[in-house]
Amino acid sequence: MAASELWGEATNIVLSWRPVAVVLFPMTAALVLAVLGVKKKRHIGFWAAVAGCITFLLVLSLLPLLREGVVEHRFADMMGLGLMFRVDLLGFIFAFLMSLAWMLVLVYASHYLQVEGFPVFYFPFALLTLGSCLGVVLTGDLVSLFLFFELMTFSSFVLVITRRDRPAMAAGKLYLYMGVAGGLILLFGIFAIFNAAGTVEIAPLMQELAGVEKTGLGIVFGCFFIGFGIKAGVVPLHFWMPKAYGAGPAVVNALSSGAMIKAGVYGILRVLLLILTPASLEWSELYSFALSSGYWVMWIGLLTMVAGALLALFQGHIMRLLAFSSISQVGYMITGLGAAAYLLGAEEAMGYSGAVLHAFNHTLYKTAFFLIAGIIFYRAGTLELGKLGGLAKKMPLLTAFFVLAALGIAGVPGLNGYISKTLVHDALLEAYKLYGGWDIYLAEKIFVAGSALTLCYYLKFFQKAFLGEETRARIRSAPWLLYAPLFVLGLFMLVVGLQPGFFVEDFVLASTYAFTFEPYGIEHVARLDFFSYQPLAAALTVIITAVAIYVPLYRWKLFDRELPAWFSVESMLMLPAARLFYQILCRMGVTLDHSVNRLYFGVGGKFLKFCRYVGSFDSNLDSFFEQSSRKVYRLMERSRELDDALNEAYEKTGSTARDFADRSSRLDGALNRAYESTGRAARGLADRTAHFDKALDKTYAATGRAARNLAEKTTRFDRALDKTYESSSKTAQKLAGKTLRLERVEVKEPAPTAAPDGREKAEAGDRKGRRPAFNPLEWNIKNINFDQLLMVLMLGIVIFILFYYGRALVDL
Amino acid sequence: MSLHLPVISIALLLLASFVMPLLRRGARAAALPFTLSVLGAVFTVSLYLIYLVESRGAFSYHVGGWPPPWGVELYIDHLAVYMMMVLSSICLVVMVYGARDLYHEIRAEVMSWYYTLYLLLLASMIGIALTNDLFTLFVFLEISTISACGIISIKKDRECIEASFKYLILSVLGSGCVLLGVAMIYMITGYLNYDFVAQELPQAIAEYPYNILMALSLFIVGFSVKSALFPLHIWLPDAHSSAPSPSSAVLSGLVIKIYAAAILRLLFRVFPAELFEVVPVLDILLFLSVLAVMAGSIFAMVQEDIKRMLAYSSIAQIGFVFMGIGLFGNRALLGGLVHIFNHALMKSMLFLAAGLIIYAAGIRNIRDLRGIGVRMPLTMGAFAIGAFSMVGIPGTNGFISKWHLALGALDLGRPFFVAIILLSSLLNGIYYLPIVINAFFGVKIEPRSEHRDVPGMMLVPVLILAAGVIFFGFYPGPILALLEQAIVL
Amino acid sequence: MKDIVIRTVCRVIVPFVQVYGLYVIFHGHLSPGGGFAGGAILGSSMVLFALSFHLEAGAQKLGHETSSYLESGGGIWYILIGLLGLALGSNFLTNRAAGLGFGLPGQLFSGGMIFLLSLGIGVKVASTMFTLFYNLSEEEGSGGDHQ
Amino acid sequence: MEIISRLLENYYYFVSMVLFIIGIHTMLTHSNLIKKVIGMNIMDTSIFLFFVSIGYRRGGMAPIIQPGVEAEMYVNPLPSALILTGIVVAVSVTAYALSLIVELYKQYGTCCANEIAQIRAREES
Repeated sequence: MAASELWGEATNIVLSWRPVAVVLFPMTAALVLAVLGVKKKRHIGFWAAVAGCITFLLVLSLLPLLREGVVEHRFADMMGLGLMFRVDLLGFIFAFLMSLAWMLVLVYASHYLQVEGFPVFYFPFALLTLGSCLGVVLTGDLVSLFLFFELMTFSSFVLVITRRDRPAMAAGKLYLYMGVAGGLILLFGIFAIFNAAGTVEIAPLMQELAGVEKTGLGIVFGCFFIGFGIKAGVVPLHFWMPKAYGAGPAVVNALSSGAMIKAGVYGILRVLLLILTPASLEWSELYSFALSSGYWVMWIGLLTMVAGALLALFQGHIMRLLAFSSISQVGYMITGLGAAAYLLGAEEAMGYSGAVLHAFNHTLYKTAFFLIAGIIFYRAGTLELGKLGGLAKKMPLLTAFFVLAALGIAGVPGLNGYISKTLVHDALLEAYKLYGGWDIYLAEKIFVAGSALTLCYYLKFFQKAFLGEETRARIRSAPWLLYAPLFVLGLFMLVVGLQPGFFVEDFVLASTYAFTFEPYGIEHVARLDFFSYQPLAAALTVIITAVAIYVPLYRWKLFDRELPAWFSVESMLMLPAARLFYQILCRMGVTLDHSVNRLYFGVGGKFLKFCRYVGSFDSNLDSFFEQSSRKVYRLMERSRELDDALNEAYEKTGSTARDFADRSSRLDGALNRAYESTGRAARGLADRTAHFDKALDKTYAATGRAARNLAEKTTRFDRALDKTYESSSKTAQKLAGKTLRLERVEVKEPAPTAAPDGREKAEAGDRKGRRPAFNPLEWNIKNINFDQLLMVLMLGIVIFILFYYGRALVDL
Repeated sequence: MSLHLPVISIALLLLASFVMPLLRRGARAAALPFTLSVLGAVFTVSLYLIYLVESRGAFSYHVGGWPPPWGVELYIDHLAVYMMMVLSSICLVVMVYGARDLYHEIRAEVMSWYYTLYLLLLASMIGIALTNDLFTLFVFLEISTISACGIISIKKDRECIEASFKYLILSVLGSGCVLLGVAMIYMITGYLNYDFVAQELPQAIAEYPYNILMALSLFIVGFSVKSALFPLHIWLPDAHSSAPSPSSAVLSGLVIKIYAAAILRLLFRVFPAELFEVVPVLDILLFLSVLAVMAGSIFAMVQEDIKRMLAYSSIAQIGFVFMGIGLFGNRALLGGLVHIFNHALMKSMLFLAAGLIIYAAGIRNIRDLRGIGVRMPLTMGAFAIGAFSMVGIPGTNGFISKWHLALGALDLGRPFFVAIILLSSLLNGIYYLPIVINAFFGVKIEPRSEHRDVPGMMLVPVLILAAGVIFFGFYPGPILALLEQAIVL
Repeated sequence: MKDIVIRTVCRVIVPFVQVYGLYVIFHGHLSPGGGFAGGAILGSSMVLFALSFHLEAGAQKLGHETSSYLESGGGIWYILIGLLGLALGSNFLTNRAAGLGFGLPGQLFSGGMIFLLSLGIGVKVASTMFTLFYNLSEEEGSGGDHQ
Repeated sequence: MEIISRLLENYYYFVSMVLFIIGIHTMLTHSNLIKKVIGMNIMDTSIFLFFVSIGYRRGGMAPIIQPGVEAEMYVNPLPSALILTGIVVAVSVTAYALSLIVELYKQYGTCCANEIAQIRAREES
């Protein structure tokens, strides 16, 4: 190894408090500033800058320790698992670039933020974010990493909403939700790793994961990739970035883009190249997993690169342009990492060192770009490219820095971007050499196209802002301290570009000791000559392609076109997905509640209908009884008439008979004297007849009365029946009315807003036809009657389930 | 003497609660210090009992000197002392808060009754945690029900009365179920003591399978209505949101969980394990807990009243406890049990913080909370910590329980539940974080009512609980060590 | 109620009912009954008195304050007796094992502390019933009752 | 037939279950709060009945120690003793529920749950 004599062995562990101090110092400083700084706004910037410098020095103080070996500090029983700080050279590189960016930006911000009206929260939270970022790269296990990662999300959220206006709040919310969601997905991956491997230390775990099948590994890796990729801005997950950057001031964006997205890249790097890579390079199932995941990561990187560059080309706002540029640049790093994993065992050091170096370089020039944008805003008051122009004359120094940074990012030889891009490009070429195939060939071409596009949009930036007509915006002077960070950054860029060997060999390649790379690959990179024919030719190709793209675009004024709103991943994919998610969740509740309501009302309606049936049946019966009773009554009437007639007839007969008897008695009297005995006999007969007659009379009267009684009883029964039915129908009606009223009362209530109580039934009105009104406040069943029903239902269900299974118990 | 401590603490609480109404006007000032000292004593006793149980193992106590099958037995094992510690610590802290807060929520005449009910509630909950006897369990269950309803309805507005009536009816229905279950168990086995019942049940399965199942289902339904497991949670939002803030804190933080702990004991100490191989009791609980976690979060998302939102969130959180029970792996159980403590800490803190906001600013609606963080930084800071803990940010204790639950689910090869846990974390984030954000960074709105100063006596408990959330987020070791022994049931 | 018959009858009956209640309390360990049953009888006698005469007359006989004192006192009494077992060096609520004197079975003082416990319970139940009755009838349910 | 004979044998279980269901049904379907409480009491009573019937022995004596009586002759005293406690609890719950109802009646002027819900809904809208 090239630098093994410079750095300690990976196996040599140095115990030291210093990493803890590095992480805790900015956090403590943030706390102190937050407490003290509320009153003294003026000095807070100065002290924050001082704290940033001290942090930088603290990070540098890790160097001598690293010469002896890996620095470690453990808190054994923290969080149940132990918190562990572990610094190797790779972590140091990232810590270095982060603390560098922070220091410069804080110095800058102490003077810059007066244009933003000095948001008090900025400085403490910037320092807190610094602490958590350093925590992310200096920890040695995934849980601690996750802890700091989440902390970073929350503290940087406050930075994103520095301006606290509507777009800033919206962007901040999106950022936060993405961050939390990403964190949870990450957590899932950590759970899975811990479950399979029994440890969360960041170390080669592939052997411990051997039992996991390949799809499982894929899911785990996917979780990590999504979790970190959200922070890094990998393409389908990047959409929060332009929003957040567009809404934040330059000093925040410089931090986010310069350093924070590196935390995401760092995570992907660790997981892809360390945790999910076999410790030895024997060919195995796991080995092939690493290769194939590397292949896909490479393609995602290329997609990110090209998509970011293409979108950047059409932005009219400097911040958004730089945001897309950052996305595109992350694409380089991801491509490099993918290539490194894909080339496992052969030339992976190439891709790896390209990615790491590119992360470093990107920090340098992207921080510079944002600071430049900040100065533009400071002096000109606007960041719309359309309103700017001719800045080159007004600010020559700024123009010079811009050109330096633009050439750097475009990969012009002699500056830093060239080195890292060449490394990544070479990694792709090596992959083509090793595996062949049209896809890798295509990948290489896409890489060139992406680089060309990068150059294009910076040309556009340059032309719009610095050339052309002079802006009408007022220009005010800026303090020299705003330029100081740019000097430092420019210096670094030049040094890296002109003396690549120092950085590539002594730092980047040396940091490979944490990984399972083959020595000869490392040697190969170390021996690489950046100023030989091939890489220079590649750079030239890029430039020529860029010009070929730029000129026609410029001619036809295609730059001024804004992309249509729907043409973004966000509106095409993510928003619908989020909406779908929300809808599914809410709909679930609504559906449940509605079905319960419907049950409630359905039962009511059925009952109502039933009551109506009963009512109509009842009225039918009623009318039937009425008619029949009327008939019976008529019949009775008739019979009475008949009876009367008969009575009369008998009466008449009787009177006639009496007449006759009288006459006969008279005759008899006359005869009596003559025929006494005959007369007596005749009288007896007459008497008997009268008796019989009376008896008959009586009988008929009795019959008549009985008949009348019967008739009366029937009528009474009829009336009673009548009454019963009437009352039952009335009850039924009342019930029906109640149900109706209930329904009506519920329906009458206005659906929207206000309190949730007693309201669930309002939906009854909506239940037909339209989809259910979407007012989730109404989802609370509040009827006291209803609760117990639910309880009994539950009891019934539980009993049923248990008894269903209980049959097996009998056989036990 | 130290073996008498559990029963002494219960007796002390009962004694204190009976003494409270005796205090007349002159002595009323003594009520608060007296209550606090009793609570403090019980808390100290619980800490000592932890030490005792750690050093000499679980022991049982025979009330009245009668040995188990005849007498009432208290069984003091790791789970019992854990629950006792949780109960007494939270009760102590909440009472410190309530000392000031209650005077503006309830009338001064009934304050001594509040102390009575509060102490009685704590006594009965400790009784539930310690008892080893089914019928004593029922008696304590009823006492806790009545006193829990009492500390809601003591605030005499119509919401409280209605909510407590609803709570009362439902939980009486629940304890009716429990009593019927006890009766069935007694009918089958002839014992009421847990150990003896557990001895008898395996033989009884063949003879009376349906009775046992009936008893089991009655227990499940009875306890789950009391601990507000998902479809039976309907009483909870009203009850917990309308009650005075200290009551809400205790109800949401402790009362619903003691029943979960009770059913945990019943399921794993009384019913034979082979029963669960045949009968999907645990799966039912698991299914319900998943529903609870999701539904609670979803319902909480759309609330406007802050206390109501917290109440719905409790429904989701009790789901986690039951998920731990339902998963029935060592680690998952550990996660579920440690969530009892963690949730007690954070939810009582959140309720107290909400009560503080209501006290100071008179705001209940979430939308009106914008900019309140600037006026009440410490309160909202504590609230923010609680919110982070609810989301499960590492460094807070909510993370610890979710970590163990999720790992427990993975141990059993059920990653679906990990996804549910994480999804609910996300949902928690969706409804908790905007409150915090708006409170600190939202555009300020003019306060409608007079802003009262926050008394230190109310603020300190909130801060203590917040510190506890952070502390046990970083050092859960002692609690976990205790629980690891507790789950060896 | 102003019915003279009821008043007279109650005036005669109440003392007997109360004596019976006390009997049931004291003989809790000898015959069916005990603290709760006896207390309920005792309490209902007082309720009967209050019903038949006047609420205020009843309140004069047993004031609200006194009643709630008795209520708490009954509970305290119970627990103190329970603690007595502890004081005697045995378990909570211990009776025989704590070395308390037991008389002959069937006699009044044959149950150790049970007699005293029943008394406490009886007093508590009686006063609770009375308090409850007043709370409900005067519509001032404080909601603070318990076992 | 066997079921019927078993039911007849254990009629007290059957009756108590019927009572239980009647109680729950009353609690469930009646809107009147007092009827709910009555239903609650019926339910409780059914459980008590069940419990006591477990301990009952046909022709048994009251469990008071008397010289010369075998232990088998006594009725099992435990359920009765327990149920006494249960009754106390039920009484206090009932009293508490009634006092709540009184309070509700004062607030709303009705004892009907539905009407209370309607009043609340009207107030809130």
